[in-house]
Amino acid sequence: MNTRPLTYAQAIREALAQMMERDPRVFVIGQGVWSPWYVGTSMQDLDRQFGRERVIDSPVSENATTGVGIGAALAGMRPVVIHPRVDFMLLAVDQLVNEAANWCYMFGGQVSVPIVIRPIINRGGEQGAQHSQALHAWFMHVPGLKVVMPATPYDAKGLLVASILDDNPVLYVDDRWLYMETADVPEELYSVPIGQAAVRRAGRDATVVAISYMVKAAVEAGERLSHEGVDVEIIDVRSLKPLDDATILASVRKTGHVVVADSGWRTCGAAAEISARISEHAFDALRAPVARVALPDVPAPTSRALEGVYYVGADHIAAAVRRVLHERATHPLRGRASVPP
Amino acid sequence: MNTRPLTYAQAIREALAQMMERDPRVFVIGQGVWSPWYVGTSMQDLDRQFGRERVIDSPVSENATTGVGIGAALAGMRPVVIHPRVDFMLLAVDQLVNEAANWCYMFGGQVSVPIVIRPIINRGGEQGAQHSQALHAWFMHVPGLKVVMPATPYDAKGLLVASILDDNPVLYVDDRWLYMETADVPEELYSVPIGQAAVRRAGRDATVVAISYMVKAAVEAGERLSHEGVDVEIIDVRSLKPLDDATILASVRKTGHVVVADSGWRTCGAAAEISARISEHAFDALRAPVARVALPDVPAPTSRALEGVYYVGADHIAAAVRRVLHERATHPLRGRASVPP
Amino acid sequence: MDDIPITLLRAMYVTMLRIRRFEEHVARLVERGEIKTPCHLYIGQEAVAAGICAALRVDDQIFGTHRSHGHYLAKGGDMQAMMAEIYGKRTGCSRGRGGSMHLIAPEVGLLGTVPIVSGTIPLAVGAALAAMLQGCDRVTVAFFGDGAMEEGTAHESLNLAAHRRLPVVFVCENNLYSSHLSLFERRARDNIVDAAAAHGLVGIRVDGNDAEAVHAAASQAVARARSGGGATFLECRTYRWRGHVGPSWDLDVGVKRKDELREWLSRDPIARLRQSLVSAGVPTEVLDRLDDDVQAEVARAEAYAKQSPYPAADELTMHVFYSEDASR
Amino acid sequence: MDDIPITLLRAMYVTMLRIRRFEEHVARLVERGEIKTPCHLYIGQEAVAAGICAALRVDDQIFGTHRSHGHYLAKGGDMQAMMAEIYGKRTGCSRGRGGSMHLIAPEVGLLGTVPIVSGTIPLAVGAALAAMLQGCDRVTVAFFGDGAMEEGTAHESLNLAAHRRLPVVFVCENNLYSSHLSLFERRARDNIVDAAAAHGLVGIRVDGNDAEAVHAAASQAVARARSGGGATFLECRTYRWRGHVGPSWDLDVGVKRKDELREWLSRDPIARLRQSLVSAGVPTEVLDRLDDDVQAEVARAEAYAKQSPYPAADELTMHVFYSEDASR
Ligand SMILES: Cc1ncc(C[n+]2csc(CCOP(=O)(O)OP(=O)(O)O)c2C)c(N)n1
Ligand SMILES: Cc1ncc(C[n+]2csc(CCOP(=O)(O)OP(=O)(O)O)c2C)c(N)n1
Ligand SMILES: [Mg+2]
Ligand SMILES: [Mg+2]
Repeated sequence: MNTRPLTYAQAIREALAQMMERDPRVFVIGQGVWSPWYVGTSMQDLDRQFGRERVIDSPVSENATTGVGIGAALAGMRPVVIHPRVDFMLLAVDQLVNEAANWCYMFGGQVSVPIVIRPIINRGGEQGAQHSQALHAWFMHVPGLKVVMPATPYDAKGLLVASILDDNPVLYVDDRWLYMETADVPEELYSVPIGQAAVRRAGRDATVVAISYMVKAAVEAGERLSHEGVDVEIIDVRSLKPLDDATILASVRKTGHVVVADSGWRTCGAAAEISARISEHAFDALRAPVARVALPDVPAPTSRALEGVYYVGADHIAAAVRRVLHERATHPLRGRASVPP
Repeated sequence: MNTRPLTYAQAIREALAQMMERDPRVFVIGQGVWSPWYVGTSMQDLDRQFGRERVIDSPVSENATTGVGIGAALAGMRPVVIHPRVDFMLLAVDQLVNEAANWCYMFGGQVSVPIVIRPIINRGGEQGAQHSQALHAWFMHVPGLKVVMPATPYDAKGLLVASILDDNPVLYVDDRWLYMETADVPEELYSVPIGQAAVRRAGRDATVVAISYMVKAAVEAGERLSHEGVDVEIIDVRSLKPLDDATILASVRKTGHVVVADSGWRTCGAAAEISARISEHAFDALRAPVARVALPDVPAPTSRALEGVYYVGADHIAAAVRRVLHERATHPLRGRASVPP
Repeated sequence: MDDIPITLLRAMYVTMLRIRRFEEHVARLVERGEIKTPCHLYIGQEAVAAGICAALRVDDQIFGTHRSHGHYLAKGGDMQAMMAEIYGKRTGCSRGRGGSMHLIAPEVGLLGTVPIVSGTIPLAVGAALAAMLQGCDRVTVAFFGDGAMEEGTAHESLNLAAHRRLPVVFVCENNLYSSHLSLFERRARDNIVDAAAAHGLVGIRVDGNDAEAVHAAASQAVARARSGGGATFLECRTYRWRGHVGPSWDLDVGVKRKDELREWLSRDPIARLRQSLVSAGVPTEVLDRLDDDVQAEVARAEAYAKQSPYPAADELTMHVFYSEDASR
Repeated sequence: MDDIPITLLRAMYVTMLRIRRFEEHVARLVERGEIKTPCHLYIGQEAVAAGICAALRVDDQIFGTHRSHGHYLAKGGDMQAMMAEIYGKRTGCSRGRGGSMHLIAPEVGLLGTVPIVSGTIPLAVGAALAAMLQGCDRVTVAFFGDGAMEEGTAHESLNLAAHRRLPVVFVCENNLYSSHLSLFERRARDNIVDAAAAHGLVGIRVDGNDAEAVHAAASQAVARARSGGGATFLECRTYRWRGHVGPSWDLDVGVKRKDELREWLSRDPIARLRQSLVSAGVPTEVLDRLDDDVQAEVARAEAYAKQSPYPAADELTMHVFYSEDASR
């Protein structure tokens, strides 16, 4: 495949453009889709390219707009509904959960809702509590929804294509903090299978299971730790639901030490689920408790002085890895390696 | 204190009535509060006793009604907002999360939102996917909200009183499946502290951490298991947030075997958080992986044939306890008891 | 209105009878304890579903609510499949996952009915948007109650439809109640139809117990939608005879509406249409025979439902996600 | 309108100047990179906040939006505390947790401003309900934009207020834009005020660039609310000069509104009120001196904000829950 460097935002745009070119059923609706202020460059000039009938900037009516997407999907279209912030999508949770998620089951699997809902995580910048929320854990909790969170330009394109091709409602959650990440992306249309994690770095000593933005942080932490002689394996989950248990568990069985890193809140977050599953399925392999790195249970502050301590990143991951490795030392009998056969 | 047997529903009613008598700031607003079809006997004749100005049955406007409660709280009242089903409250999640949960923090702790939101879990009865959802895990995830789930008539009253007295937004989640439970309840006003779990049965062999309706199921399972010579300790969490880690961990350290039983969905549910915390803080004590009993990741079906297999109860808990105890046998080296000092 | 052909009147009459007899029987089955899923009966409102759907093509699409047995039958849904669904059987129109409140008949354009109040209104707008994007002249109808107009989602939907001139007809069945609350316990004025103009839509009030009037208004609205003229809001004033849910006559739960009900019983939409047919020269025996046929059909539906199997326990987790194989 | 006393006109003039000069300075600080929190400037709309708040008592309560520097100052909030908040300082009105979009001044009845569109409309209705239940004659005002009327929550709130005749005034500042979209890119007709009647409320359109007209309409609405006459909806037609967010003149992001803006600049609400004052005999030097004072006040606010400390890192987790000690 021919590749060239694209930003994460450009990769999103390319997925949308290529899918719209290929499939007349695909259209876009949402708030701010004509405005870089809301969607960055991730939709640049899509309206010019495909017309404002097919790239629809909507009134401030989140619930109805989402319902319109669902209704259009039921009538044969493949809508992509954009919410420029997760926070605004709270107004649309009724349609998303009561209708989209339940629809297929409620009607015995006869019909599908092939819709992509794309809430953007857009935090930092002293915007505060109502403009910074990341609630992917909520949507993991809901049967009938798939949830993907690309961490690289390659996946930003490939997972968006896969989401549009999927016959089910898929929440495609992207993060503005990733928009300027640049990497080689194929020109061709391709899709990244939903439900497959990726190993971003192979390692022996500890596993970092990372989500979205935290993958980048994990890679940074991994670099740093390698200088300390610690060899970290990094798993990018890519898809939260379905979650690729096999890839995660294989790594955990190898390393025996795990840190789960998420960009959402800690309590009842995605990291809790991943931790619980690892305990359930790889208990014997664990040589230390599964550690979580996540946002503290605090709304986002505005002041730069507080934002600086609120968000988590490579430092926190590195510290957590050191911690779980240290715990091993004090409990020599834990973990499969220590259990006599 | 003078006690007499009350049903769970009557206990709720008594808490509301006593608080309204005592404090003119307390009022009730929500859908169906004049109708037993929605709220059972939990609000019987409250409107007659206190007048329909103070016990307000609202239009079908969940988000605004919740906002009205929040606004009234900001202006000095102590509202109790009722949502007769969690499913309907999905329309009010904006006000609940964006406003109520964030308010105190957003304004630097100067003001509080002393509101009780009472969503009722009302499932079964062939009502299906849009009338059966239990989403307490979502609200655990959100900073700034407290979440309580009483399992007994005593707590139904005492936790509701505590919730109304609390200066913060409290989600008081009751379950229609408990409404006919009967037990002695004091006549006097009393409150059950938010954040304290209760040990419902002391035992040595395994800990069952149970939520709401599952406490009853756990007690049943405990009875059954006792005939098999298995001595189960049962913790009723009562408050999901804050969660009483100390009580849970003390029990886990004693038994080394844990089953967490929740009446919500499995993935990213409350049981995941409890499991993750136990692993984090009592890893050494665990002799088997923490097991979860929860609803499968499936929307609620209607047909009685499917409802029968969908809901979990005492059987599932008993089976899970047997499973975790069995796992111990195969891993004799796990758990503190086996670790040489 | 006398230009409605007699065959159409007759067809509407049969539709209304099928709804009435089906539901009367369901009411009995609920009383007998055979049916457990909550049933919100449409009895008294039949002229709305019949009048609107008689103005639609098979490929036009509709969405309904918790009270949609009537919409299902009027659009041409299979009675047996609905009865089986209400019984919780695998042969049900929703394969036992839906019950009375979740009905579907995609083959005749019923895209779904669900009990979240106002939930399907934006869906209908979306289906209309789909028709526009697809370049079809399909029309979509949203059925909903007066209570639904209290949900913000309804207003958002009206605005979206008006702004984009979408081919949708909003049918608000104002039966004066939202469960136990009468209209004035929920709003300041009896002016639901004014919401239409406020959102830039044509709004029309029509006697919802007069099938011919409903049909006439619907025909205009559908023609407007089909020809690119945009959306219409119809307020159909009617009344439900039974309780909000279940078979009772709703003189319970503190609702003092005995007098009101008496008056509305005398405005029975079926009796009225029957009168029209008789005036037009249709012999009463013919009409009685139609009724007999309908009753026989209801009996067959019951028998079919009863003998149908329940879904198997291991099917519980099927259909959470769509797969083409399972959809057939 | 000539019965508005000159002192009141003067007070409104000062309020408007304080808003204008404060924001002009904030615009410079944003350009200089000193301020990072998103600032939605109110410049051009000052007559609305000033006119409405001049009709209120201190104990009356108001709620605002993302664009509320003006509401904060007009209701009597402390300029220094707002500037410190925008700088992210611990001395800020929200203690560094809010920034420009979350302002509060409970001591003067500003109960809060937040950026979720339509978010505070039901809060105002709730505060009005509280007043009614408390037996006070307090009035509550909700400020919001034209975009907010697209949110269902706004409609739900209007209905609730109308139904219960609550002492609330809805002030819709129709500045013809919702971020980058003009009115007709979002709705079929320019008739926002009609929503009032549709919900059973009095609705009035007023020139939002005419402080005197706004004040007159507000006085009536407040009097109606205070005397038990229920809620009023005021559509104040106005225009924001700057971009949706930040200091630019909004000729960017594809919004072609150069001509429009030119026209609205000529309707400067401050120049207009100044003209009234001059006609009423106030010497221009007096007015100029007021301006000097205001500019000095802005400079003091900046100095105060700059020298104030940031919140300490270990305060991050404070205030998630309320505690009386921490509230002081
Ligand atoms: C979002 C939501 N809120 C509340 C309910 C409870 N509920 C079910 S039916 C109903 C009344 C609806 O009244 P209306 O829309 O007039 O329809 P009708 O029952 O009269 O046909 C209500 C409030 C619901 N199902 N969904
Ligand atoms: C629920 C929600 N949806 C979307 C947004 C993004 N947003 C912020 S301001 C704004 C425009 C609001 O326009 P209007 O209400 O007219 O107020 P104005 O900015 O003109 O003062 C939008 C859409 C938001 N903040 N909240
Ligand atoms: Mg009704
Ligand atoms: Mg505006």
